[in-house]
Order: sequence, then structure tokens, then C-alpha cells
Amino acid sequence: MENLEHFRRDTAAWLEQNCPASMRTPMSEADTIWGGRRFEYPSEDARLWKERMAERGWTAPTWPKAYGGGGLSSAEAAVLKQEMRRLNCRVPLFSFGLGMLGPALLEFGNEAQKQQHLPHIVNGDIRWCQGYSEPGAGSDLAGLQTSAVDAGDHFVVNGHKVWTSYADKSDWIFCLVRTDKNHKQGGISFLLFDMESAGVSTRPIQLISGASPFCETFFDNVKVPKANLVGELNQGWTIAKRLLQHERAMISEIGFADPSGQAAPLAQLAREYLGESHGRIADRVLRADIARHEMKTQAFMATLQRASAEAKAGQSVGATSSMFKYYGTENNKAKFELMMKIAGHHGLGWEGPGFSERDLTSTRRWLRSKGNSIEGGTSEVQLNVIAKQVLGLPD
Amino acid sequence: MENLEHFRRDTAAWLEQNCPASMRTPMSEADTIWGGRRFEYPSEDARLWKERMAERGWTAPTWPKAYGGGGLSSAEAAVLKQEMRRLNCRVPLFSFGLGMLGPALLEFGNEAQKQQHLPHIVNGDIRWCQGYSEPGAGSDLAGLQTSAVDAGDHFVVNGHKVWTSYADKSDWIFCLVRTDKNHKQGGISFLLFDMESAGVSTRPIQLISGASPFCETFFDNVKVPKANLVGELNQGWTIAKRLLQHERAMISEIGFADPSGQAAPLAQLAREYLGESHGRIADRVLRADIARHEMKTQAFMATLQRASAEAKAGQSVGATSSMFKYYGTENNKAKFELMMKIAGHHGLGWEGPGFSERDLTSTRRWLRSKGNSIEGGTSEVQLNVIAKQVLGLPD
Amino acid sequence: MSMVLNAEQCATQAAAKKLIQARSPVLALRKLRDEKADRGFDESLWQQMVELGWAGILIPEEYGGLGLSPGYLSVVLEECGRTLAASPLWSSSLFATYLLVHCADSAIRRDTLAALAAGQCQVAVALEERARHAPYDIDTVLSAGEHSTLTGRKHFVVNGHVADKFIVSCRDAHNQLRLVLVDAAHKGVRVERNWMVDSHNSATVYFDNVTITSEQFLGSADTVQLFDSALDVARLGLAAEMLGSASEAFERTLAYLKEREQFGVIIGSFQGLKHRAANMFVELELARSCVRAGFSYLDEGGSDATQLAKLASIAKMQLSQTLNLVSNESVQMHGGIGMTDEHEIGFFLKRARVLEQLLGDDVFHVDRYAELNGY
Amino acid sequence: MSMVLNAEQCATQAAAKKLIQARSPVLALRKLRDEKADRGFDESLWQQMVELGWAGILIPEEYGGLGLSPGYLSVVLEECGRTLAASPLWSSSLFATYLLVHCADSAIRRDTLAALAAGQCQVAVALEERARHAPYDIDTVLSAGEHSTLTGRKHFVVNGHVADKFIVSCRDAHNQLRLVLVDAAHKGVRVERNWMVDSHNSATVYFDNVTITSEQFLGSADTVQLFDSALDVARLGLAAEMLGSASEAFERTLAYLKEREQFGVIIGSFQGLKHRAANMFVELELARSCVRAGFSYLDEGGSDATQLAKLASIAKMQLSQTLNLVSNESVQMHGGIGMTDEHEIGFFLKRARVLEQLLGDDVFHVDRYAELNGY
Repeated sequence: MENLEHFRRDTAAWLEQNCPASMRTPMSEADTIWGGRRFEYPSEDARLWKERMAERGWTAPTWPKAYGGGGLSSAEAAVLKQEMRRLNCRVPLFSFGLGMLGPALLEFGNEAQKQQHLPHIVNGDIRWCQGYSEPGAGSDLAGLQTSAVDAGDHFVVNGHKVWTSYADKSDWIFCLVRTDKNHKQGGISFLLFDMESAGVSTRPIQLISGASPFCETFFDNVKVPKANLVGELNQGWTIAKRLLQHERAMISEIGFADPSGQAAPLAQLAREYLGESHGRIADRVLRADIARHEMKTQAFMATLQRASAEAKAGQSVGATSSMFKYYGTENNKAKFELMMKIAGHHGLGWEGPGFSERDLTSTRRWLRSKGNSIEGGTSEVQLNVIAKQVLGLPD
Repeated sequence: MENLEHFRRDTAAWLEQNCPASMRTPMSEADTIWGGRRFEYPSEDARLWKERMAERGWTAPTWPKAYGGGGLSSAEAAVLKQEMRRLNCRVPLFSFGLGMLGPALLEFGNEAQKQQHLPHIVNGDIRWCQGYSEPGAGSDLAGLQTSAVDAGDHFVVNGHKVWTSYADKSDWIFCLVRTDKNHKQGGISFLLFDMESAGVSTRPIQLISGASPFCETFFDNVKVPKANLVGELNQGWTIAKRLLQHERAMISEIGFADPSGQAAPLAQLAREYLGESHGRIADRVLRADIARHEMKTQAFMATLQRASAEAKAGQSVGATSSMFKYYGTENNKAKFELMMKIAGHHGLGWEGPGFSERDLTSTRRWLRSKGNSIEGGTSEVQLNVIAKQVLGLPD
Repeated sequence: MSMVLNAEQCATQAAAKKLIQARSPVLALRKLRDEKADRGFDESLWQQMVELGWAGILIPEEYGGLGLSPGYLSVVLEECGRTLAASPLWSSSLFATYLLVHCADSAIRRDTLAALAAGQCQVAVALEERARHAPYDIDTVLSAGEHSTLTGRKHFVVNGHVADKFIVSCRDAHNQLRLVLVDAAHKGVRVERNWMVDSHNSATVYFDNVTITSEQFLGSADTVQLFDSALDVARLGLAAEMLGSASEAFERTLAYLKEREQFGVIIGSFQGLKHRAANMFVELELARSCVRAGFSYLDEGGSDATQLAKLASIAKMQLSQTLNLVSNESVQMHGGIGMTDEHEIGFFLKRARVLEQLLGDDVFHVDRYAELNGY
Repeated sequence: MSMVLNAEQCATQAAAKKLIQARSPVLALRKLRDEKADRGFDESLWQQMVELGWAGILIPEEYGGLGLSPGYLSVVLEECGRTLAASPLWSSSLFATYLLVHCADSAIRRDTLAALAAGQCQVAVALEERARHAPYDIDTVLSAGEHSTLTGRKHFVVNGHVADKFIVSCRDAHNQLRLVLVDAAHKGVRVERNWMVDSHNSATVYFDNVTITSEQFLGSADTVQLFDSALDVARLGLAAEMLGSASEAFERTLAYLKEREQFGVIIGSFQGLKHRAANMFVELELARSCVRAGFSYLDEGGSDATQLAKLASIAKMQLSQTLNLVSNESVQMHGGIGMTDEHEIGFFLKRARVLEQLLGDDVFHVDRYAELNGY
């Protein structure tokens, strides 16, 4: 305990000294430091800050020092996070390597793979993307068909992935491939390869809401060394499931953590667009819809708090991630639908001078919200999981 | 056409002359003339009116004269109905024999059965009940287990029926029984027998809304002559399905034909219980709920009209009875839930002096309405039928 | 906020479950109903509750109570909700007691609290005069002059016909809200028992020129604030009871879905029903969080009236909506048998609507929440 | 009411389906969008529509029209809705034309009607000034005095940037509603094209001291009644178009449910999805009935303004609600591919919200229906 306070003092002092002033201002999504071969740092300070943190392994605070990590205990890592927050230090590096692949490699990778990849993730030299979904394998991810055929010392990969976030900007991919056609889950392997390999191509996906980080990724006889297989052959599904848990938790946060803080509360929007009468929002029906929505959101946030408190108390109910994913995304969609009703004509703009920037952004966000209940496991899949795992209803 | 007008004049004249004045006043459900061995006629006029109509076969206008029916063409029967309505003549006899068993016997019965039963139905001498559902066979009616075992010249029936309307007041039962355990639908037969047979007992069912016409009916080694089998052995399911169509159509009408006309429109109730402000129902949210409900009801009624117009024009869409059953009953339940909200405390009475008669009736009707989406095929079954038969979705 | 029960509350809940499941299953309510029991609840069970200290949970130790926070009562109410148990716990031991505990000191208050803790007295709050909950829309008046008199009519008075005293809301000559404590036996007080759909107690109470002396007043300048807080605590108490009822109805229905076969399969295997069940589960989880949030705030000594009001309105809204959904779905999913009086699930449906209306349904609280937020 | 189409209307519908499916599939709208087409619709297709007489369906034969009832146009609009086809049919040939046909006789009216029938002129109705539909809540004013001038700003003017003339709602010096016909080329008129989410045409139109002469007025004492009826006919026209869009989106989704496999089965075999599909089917059937009821009333010469208003509000409410439901479910049931711009289903979602808001969504019409019924 005393050591921890010692650690806190040292950390605070180091952060004070090493975090550039410009890295202690609020950041937007556009300021995210992804790293990678082709990444252009928005400023010299950003590069410096990332480098200083990476040098101490504090971009991956709990990873072993042997792989470039910080080697911190989880208590120390928590202190680091608190101090960074207290001093408004920006996140120095954010990547799928740090959040997804790294933990998987630590758990399932062999020594050579850890040595090869983890330090580059910590440094932000290599940017990773995730090759999971396919046109025919969405909710039924295990139905994937991208094949990796044994060709002696390497695999030959052929197939078509979709929803590969930032595939066009990434250096390497961690990818689910089929290595046995006769077993569904038991025929999937987890491969790593360089996106510059011959036969890899990508195409960005335009969404109904406009440009997106998503890509389609095509593999045409891509050669992948066998050393790049993580875990055993045909055992990739276990790794995939572990990674999906992370993803689901990330998406359910969409609904309640409005990171940009730009969205005006519905009541404020309503005052502006619907006017007031007797000091209240003039349209009493929409006023009630707004209040009900805000109350449900409060109820949902209380549930997140309670789940966290119960988890600490060891009373977890299970399948909470499915519940949060389901409710958070449905509630978020409902918020945008309500916003559309309030904004009326103002909510229907696409571009050009007839609409405010806020209006145009909200149109896009409304459209984008429709994907929340599809990506990372559809609402239907979450309800199935709850019915089966929590309620014990039969198949 | 000329003949029809002739028929109309004669009919009108006859009705004018033969329908007692007291039988030309509005009737409530309690005034229904069911007939049967133990039926007590509410008045001499009621008996007279039934007898006069039965004598002409006009209690069953389109049935053949040979079986006591009226022998009318459907055009003539329509004229009779119109004239009765025009002159406010009460329905002289209403029974499951007329509405359900009779048509089935005409289609599936043998000559002896028609001779034996139809005239008594026309006269109202014998009151019939329907033995279909069982504790274990609700939505899945064909799963029924009441057995009829071949014992030479008779069957021996054992089992337990539920939801037998008016079993305690009926003289005979038409009953689905299992005659083959190895075939589900193909092991069901359609039997007729006297409720006074040894081994038959009944017990009225109390509903959540209070007393009801429903009974449980128990068969303990009931002997039924083989002559009482309608149709072939194990072919009863065909007859049953035909009868169910009638039942479904009857229940879907609940929602829109408020026969008693007693229910105050929601808006009127709201004015009374919620008060007004600026000439409008004071609670604007409930006001909107009321308006929306009334609009949906109008939309539903327009759909009934359109279906009838399209049927005439030969454009029927199919499975309309499932659609009407589903929507009509769900809409009716929604109406009573809304009524409960409007009435507040007044909607929560059960009996005694603290509540008006109207309040107490509406409490019971609210509770009773919950059964609408269960009886005669649940809402879930109707949605399945639509999905399969109209939309062609696979099993 | 802690959001979880502490160890003592868990123990209280376990004790409550044991007693209530044993002594007051749904069957007990059926018997009270069918026998048209005079008191409308089981007096011997009530005395057992008193012995366990539940009547005095909120009452300071100096008056013989336990001096605990409302969270301890919430877990008992939740268990009562599970079996629809009838008792004066909510009406007298929570709602009326909270008012008395928090009003200004006086002899009458001291005496009444001691009697309440000892189970020798029951107090009912008489507030409603409209079809729907409207605590400030009242016509009951307190005449001015040397000898004030109370005149008016209150309905939906929970446990009114067994109450020894009433706390009555009224308006004085300055149109100010006042709360007065009136003896049920006082001249001019007349009580008429109502037979409700849920077979719980409710009464209409008439006050005809009832003489009121100054000691009978609860609160003074702060009456509105006192009344509001008491209403909010009582609403949270209802929410706790509703949570018990909704959870129980849901669990019974879930068990039925796993047991009932049609078409050769367990009906709980149909995805249509599964998704509806999963959705109910999520709403129930939200409901539980709202109840916990409200009582955590009270247990931790939260004293901001607006914050309490928001928490109470959110809880009463969420529970009204959820109990409405669950009670309807429970009957529908039970099918025909759910429609029979013989089956117990219908009791949950009947009780549900009463609990929804008491102190405001979702429509009321949505409006109030908007009001509290200034829009 | 007949509730079914007559033989000629069926023939018109068949002809419309043939032309629109061939010449204006959803792909055509995509092209107009991607090319940022100047006019925002296909001028040659429009001329073909004119040749088929559609521009003159409502216009009396003496002005070169067909002199038919609005039901004939409804079936064409329904087909346009199926492919989201852009054209001036609703804005000019139904809404504006109805106003001109039913206003008092004048030279300007006669000339305009003849030009409309011949497809040589397009008129747009400029009415909205608020975020949500509010036809009588306007600030555009007509100054008093010998030479009236019009000043104001209108938005959400459908096909505004291609209109030759505008019918503009405004208030005169007596605060009376007036409708004036204004040339787009007139001094003081400025048009700004908006780029909408549905890629259909909409504009903001500014009127800055535009001189108005007495011949430019539509209607006189009966302006409100004329405007109301035209709004209701236009609402029914939108409902017809929405019926087409909702039906098409539903049918495409149904086809996808029958074709898409996951977990080794057709996803349309999941009961959860089946029940939602069946429920949508029922809502669509109700929607169709509302549209038919409205146009049957018009076709049969119904002239009671209140009756028309109720039918129009019911139809616009039901269609707004149904199209909202169907457009959301369509994307959800298509899953990831439904989120891509490459797939056409998203176009239905985008167009849906515009159609919902035009001349009032369900919230607006529910309120109006209560108003019409005097509660």
C-alpha cells in the first residue's frame, strides 16, 4: 500500500515532466494515435509523447517487460490510469494490437510470436486489423469460408473478408481461416500475416451514413508461413471467442458514453426546435417521449453501475455483456429516432449550406446508429444468448 | 330478382304478424335463447317467437327442409336477415348446434345422424356443447388424449376436456377423441353423445374476471354407441379444422363489435376522469394515446371493409381470419389497458358500493379481454399462420 | 452509490423470505379474499413481523424502533411483493411512519411512533381525491378560526378500514397544504371499505367537520417538502414491492415455459417466446437497478430532495412499465390456464395494476421527471 | 366506400408499374444522387409521364387534362414509392394542381392549369417555416396598401429549385391566411437548393418584398378551407407513395429472409423474425386500407372537409408509423449488408423519414385527430 503511494508520486512526477502541454488538452476521435508504418503523426508532441510512454512500456502497462510492456501490477496500472486522467494526459497510443491481438498473443501465442510482435505493438510500429466476418458469415461467424490450405512450409490463403476496420491503413492482419471443411468451429485457425503480402487487396466500404473505417479485404493465393499460426491448427475458435468478448463490451458503451460530448441533450434540442409554452416544451407528447427516454437511460446507467458493484462483490449475474450490448444499442437507436422527430426538417439534411453542421452530423449519426444493433453480434444474437445462458431456455 | 322482392314482401308481412312486440326490442347477451331440455324461457313471447320461427325452419334458414330447415337460398336467407334487422326482430334461437355442429353434420354426417339431430337443433330441443381442448392440448389441439376405445358395438370414452362452454347446461356434446395413439392428427375421431350418459361430469371454471360459461368436463368410462361416430374413424381432424374456422372468425369480432354498446368511448371517459384544459383532455399524453388507439381502430375497421370488398371482387389475400383474430384481439386488449390508465383508481374495483356499476363492469371486461388473444388460437399461433401461409416463410 | 445490499440487509431479506414464503404464500391472499376476512390481512403474521422489528425499522431507538434506513424495509417489501402478501408494512410502517419520524417534535408524534414500533397502532395516509394520483389537487379543507375543522373525502386509502389514525392532506384557509393526524374514532370520521381487484385493503374515508387542534399538525412551513419526500420514499417502497412481484411472475412464467409442451416440444424453445422472455429479463434488471439506486441514496443519507425525486420517479416509472409488461406476458404465456382463477398467476396481474396506480403510474412520473428537469 | 380499385385504376397502376420499373428503378435515384443531377429528376421520364397524361389527371378536360379523381394518381404515386422515383408528380401534379383546380376562376389559374397539363410548367407549394410541419404557424407576410408585397422564408419546399411558380402561404395585414401564386423568376424571389438525406429535391425559398397583384391570389374567404383540403389530398398522396415504399421494402426484406442462411438454416425460419414479419404484414394491410379509404372517399365525390381530414390524418399516421417500422426492420433484418451504401435497402430508410415528416408525422396527426374529434 505504501509502495503504491510511492508509485503514484513517482508516476505523477514523471507524467508532469514528460507529457507535453499540447498532449494534456481534450482529444477528439480524430486525434487518435493509431501508429503503424504509414501513420502520420498530427504533431511532433504526439510522436514524442507516444515514444516516451512506449519506452517505459506504458502504452501496454501490464504486459511483461520482456515483450516491451510496462510490467505493472493491475493495481499500479490503475494508479497510472488515474494519474493520467487527473493530469488530462491523452492516450498516447490506441490500437487493435494493444486492445485485441496483444492479450490474445499473451494467452495463446508461442514465445517466438510474442517476441516478434508484442514489442512492435507497444511501440506502435505496426498497426493491426482484424479479419473475422465474411459476406456469408455474419451472425454465424463460425460459418466462415476463407481457406488456408497447407502447402508444406506455408499456407495458401484465399477468401473474402468484410467489415475489416482500417484494413486499408493497417500493416498486419490477425485473421480467422478455415483449415478443415469437415468441422465447423473445429476447423478454424488463427493466422497472422503482413498486409503487404502478394495477393492481399482492400476496398473501403461506404456506409449509408457515408465514409467508414470498414473495408472489404480480398485474399488471392496469399502465402503465409506456418510459423504465423497462433495456437494449434483448428483451434482458432477459442481465441476468436475470447476476442469477441472485448469487442462486444466496446460497442455497448456507444450508447451511453458520448465521447465527443457534442450531441445536444434532447430536451435542449426540443426547446430550440419545438418552442415552449408555459415554460415547458411545447409539444407535450414529444416532451414525454424525451423524459421517458432519459429515464430509461438513467435506469440503464444504474444497471451498469450495479453490475460493476456486483462484480466486485462477486455476485455477477452472467451474460451481462449481452444485456448491455442489446440494451445499449437499442436505446441509442431510439435516441436518434427521437432526435429525428424533434428536429423535423432539420434532421433530414445530407450536405450543403441549408443545414447547420450540428444538423448534418446528427443525420449521419442517426444512420450510423442503425449498425449498432448489427455489429459485434446482432440484437437477435444477444437475446438468444440471454435466453440460453441466463434463462436456461432450451434450443 | 322479382321473386326475391316477392319473398321480401311476404317475409316482412309474416314477421310483422308473428314476431311479438316484446321480441322487437334490443336484446342483451343475457336474453339469448339457447334452447335445450332444461332451458327456462325468459318469457312466453320468447318461447312463442322461437316456436313460430322453428316451425318454418327459419332458425336455420338455409338448411334443407328435409331436416327441419328453411330450405332458403342464400339470397333469400340474406333477405330474411335484412328484414329481421329492419324490423328489430330478435334472434329467436342461438346455439352451437346451429352455428357449429349443424353445418358439420350437413357436410360430414350420414343420413341417420342428420335425421336424428338436425330437427332437434332447429327446434332448440337439444342444446349442444363442444368438447375440444384439454389440459395438455391447447394451441396444439391435435395433441388431445381423451380416448375412445373400441368395445364391440360401442366406444368407451375416458378423458378430461377443458373450456367446454356451457357443458353444465348442455344436453349433448360433439367431441374430439383419440382412436389411434400412433397417429397424431390421423388418430382423432369426431363423436356425439348425450351428456346424461353415465360417467360424464362437469365443473364450471372460474375465470380471473369471475364466473364464466366455461367448464371442465370429465369422462369416466362413458359408453358411446358406434353409430354416433361422425365421418370415418380417425378422420375427425378434418371436421375439427372446419369448425375452428368458424370459431376464429367469431372471436375476432369481439374487438370491434361492442354488442352491448355500453362501453363509453375512451375520450368521454377521459373527459370525465381526467378533466379538461383549454377544451381538451387535460392529460395530453393520454389524450394522444386515446386518439392513436381510435385511429388504429378505424384503420382496422377499414381493413375489415376492404377484405369484404376484395372477397366480393375475388381478390382475397388469404389468411385474413388469422390477421383479424390477431389484430382485433390485441387491439381490444390495448383498449382496456388504456381504459385502466384513464380510470385510475376507478378502474380497480371488484365489487361493493365504492365503485359505479360501469367501473365494476369495466374491471371485469379488462380482465376478460386477456383471454381474447388465447382462446380460439393464440396470437402466437395466428402469427405463425400468417408467416407460413401468407408470407411463405419456412418452418 | 453502493448499489448492492450490505450484509445485514441480505440477512434481513433472507429472514423475510423465510417467514413470508411460509406464512403468507399467494394461497393466503386467496383465503383472505374468499373468506372476506374482516381485517384483510393476517393479524398473527403481522404480530410476528412486529416482533421481528419490521414495524419499527424507520423509528428511532428512543421510541422503541430499530432506527435503520429505509433500505432494510425495501428488502422485506420485495419479499412481500413476491407472494403478494397483505400487511400494513408499506402503508403504516413505511409511508406514515416516515412522515411521523421526519415531522417536528410533539407529544402526539412521540406517542404515535412508540405505538407504531410496538405494533399497537396503524396509521394510514389519506391523500387521493382524483381518479389518478394527484397529491396536490385536493378539495379537503381545514376551516380557519379558533377551532379548525376538517372536511373532505379521500379514496384509495390503503389499509384505511383497519387504521387507528389517518394522516390527512388538506388545504388551510390560506390554500396552503397541511397534513393532520386524525384519530379514526374521532367524531365526524367515517370509513367505507372498498373491495378491490387485488383483494388488498383500500377504503374511502369521509371527514365531516372533524375538530383539529394544533398538536395534530405534521410539519409547518416545510409541509410540502416533507410530504414530497415521504411520497418519494413511499414510491420507492412500492417499487421494491413491485420488483418482488414482477420477478416472481417472471420466474413462474419462465418455469412454465420450460415445462409446458405443445407440438411435441417445450414451448420455451420457440424463439418468439425466447426473445420476449429475454427482453423481460433485461427490463427487470433495469428495474432492480432503479430500486437499488433509490435505496442506496437513502441508505447513504442522501438529502437532496430533487435528486430523491428523480430517483423515485425513475423507479416508479420503470417498475410500473415493467410490471405491466410482465403481468400481461405472464398470463399470455401461461395460455388458457393463466385465465383461470384457480391458477395463481392472475393474482399477479390484478395486484400489478393497483401497484402501478398507487402514487402515480408511468405516465404520471414521466411528466414529473420532465418537470423536475425544468422542461 | 368501394375500397377497391376500379378497372381503369388497375390499368393505370399496371402501366405505371411498367414504366417506372423500367425507367426509374432505385438505381436511377442513385445515379441522380451520385451525379448531383441539376434537375434532381429525369426530365425525359417526366415528359413520358406527361404524355401518359399523369400531369393532367386532376385537371379538367377543358384545360387539356383528364379530369379524373385523385385515386388515379394514387396508384401512380404508389408505384413511384416502390422505386423511390423522383418526379414532380406529387408536388406539382397533385398538391399544387389540386389547389389551382379548386380555387376561384381567374386568367392566371386557367393559363397555369393548361401549362401544367401540358407539362410545360411546374408549381411547388411553399408552406413550411418551422422544424416540424405547422401549416398555420407562419411569419411570411403580405403587406397592406395599394401594392402588396410578400416577404418571408420557406423551407422544405419539395421540388422548389425546379419550380416555375410557387404557391406561397402567408398572412395578410388582417392576419388572415392567404395563398398567392408567384413566379420563380420574379424579382425578389431567391431559391436555394438543399441536399437532402433521401436525394430528392427540396429547397429553401426567400421572398423579399415581392410585388403581388390581386390576380395572384388563390381562393378568398375560403382560403383556409381550400388549403386544408389540398393539404389533406396531398397527405393522402404521400400515404400512397409511402405504401409503395413500405410494401417494396417489406417484400425485399421478406425475400432476403427466405434466401439468407446462417447457422445452416434459412434465417426466415427463426420464429423471432417470423413474428416480426407477420406483424409488419398486418400493419401494412391496415396501411393499405387507410390509403384506399381516403381515395375511395375522394373518388366517390366525398366533400365533407372534416371527414376528409380524419381519413387523411389516419392514413398519414398509419403510414408514418408503418414505414418507420418497416424501414428500421428492413435494415436490421438485412444485417451488415443493409448498412452499406452499395445495397439499396438503405435508400428506403432515408426516403422514409422524409416522407414521414412531410405534411406531418404520426405525432402531428394523432394530435390533429383528437382536435378534429373535439377532445
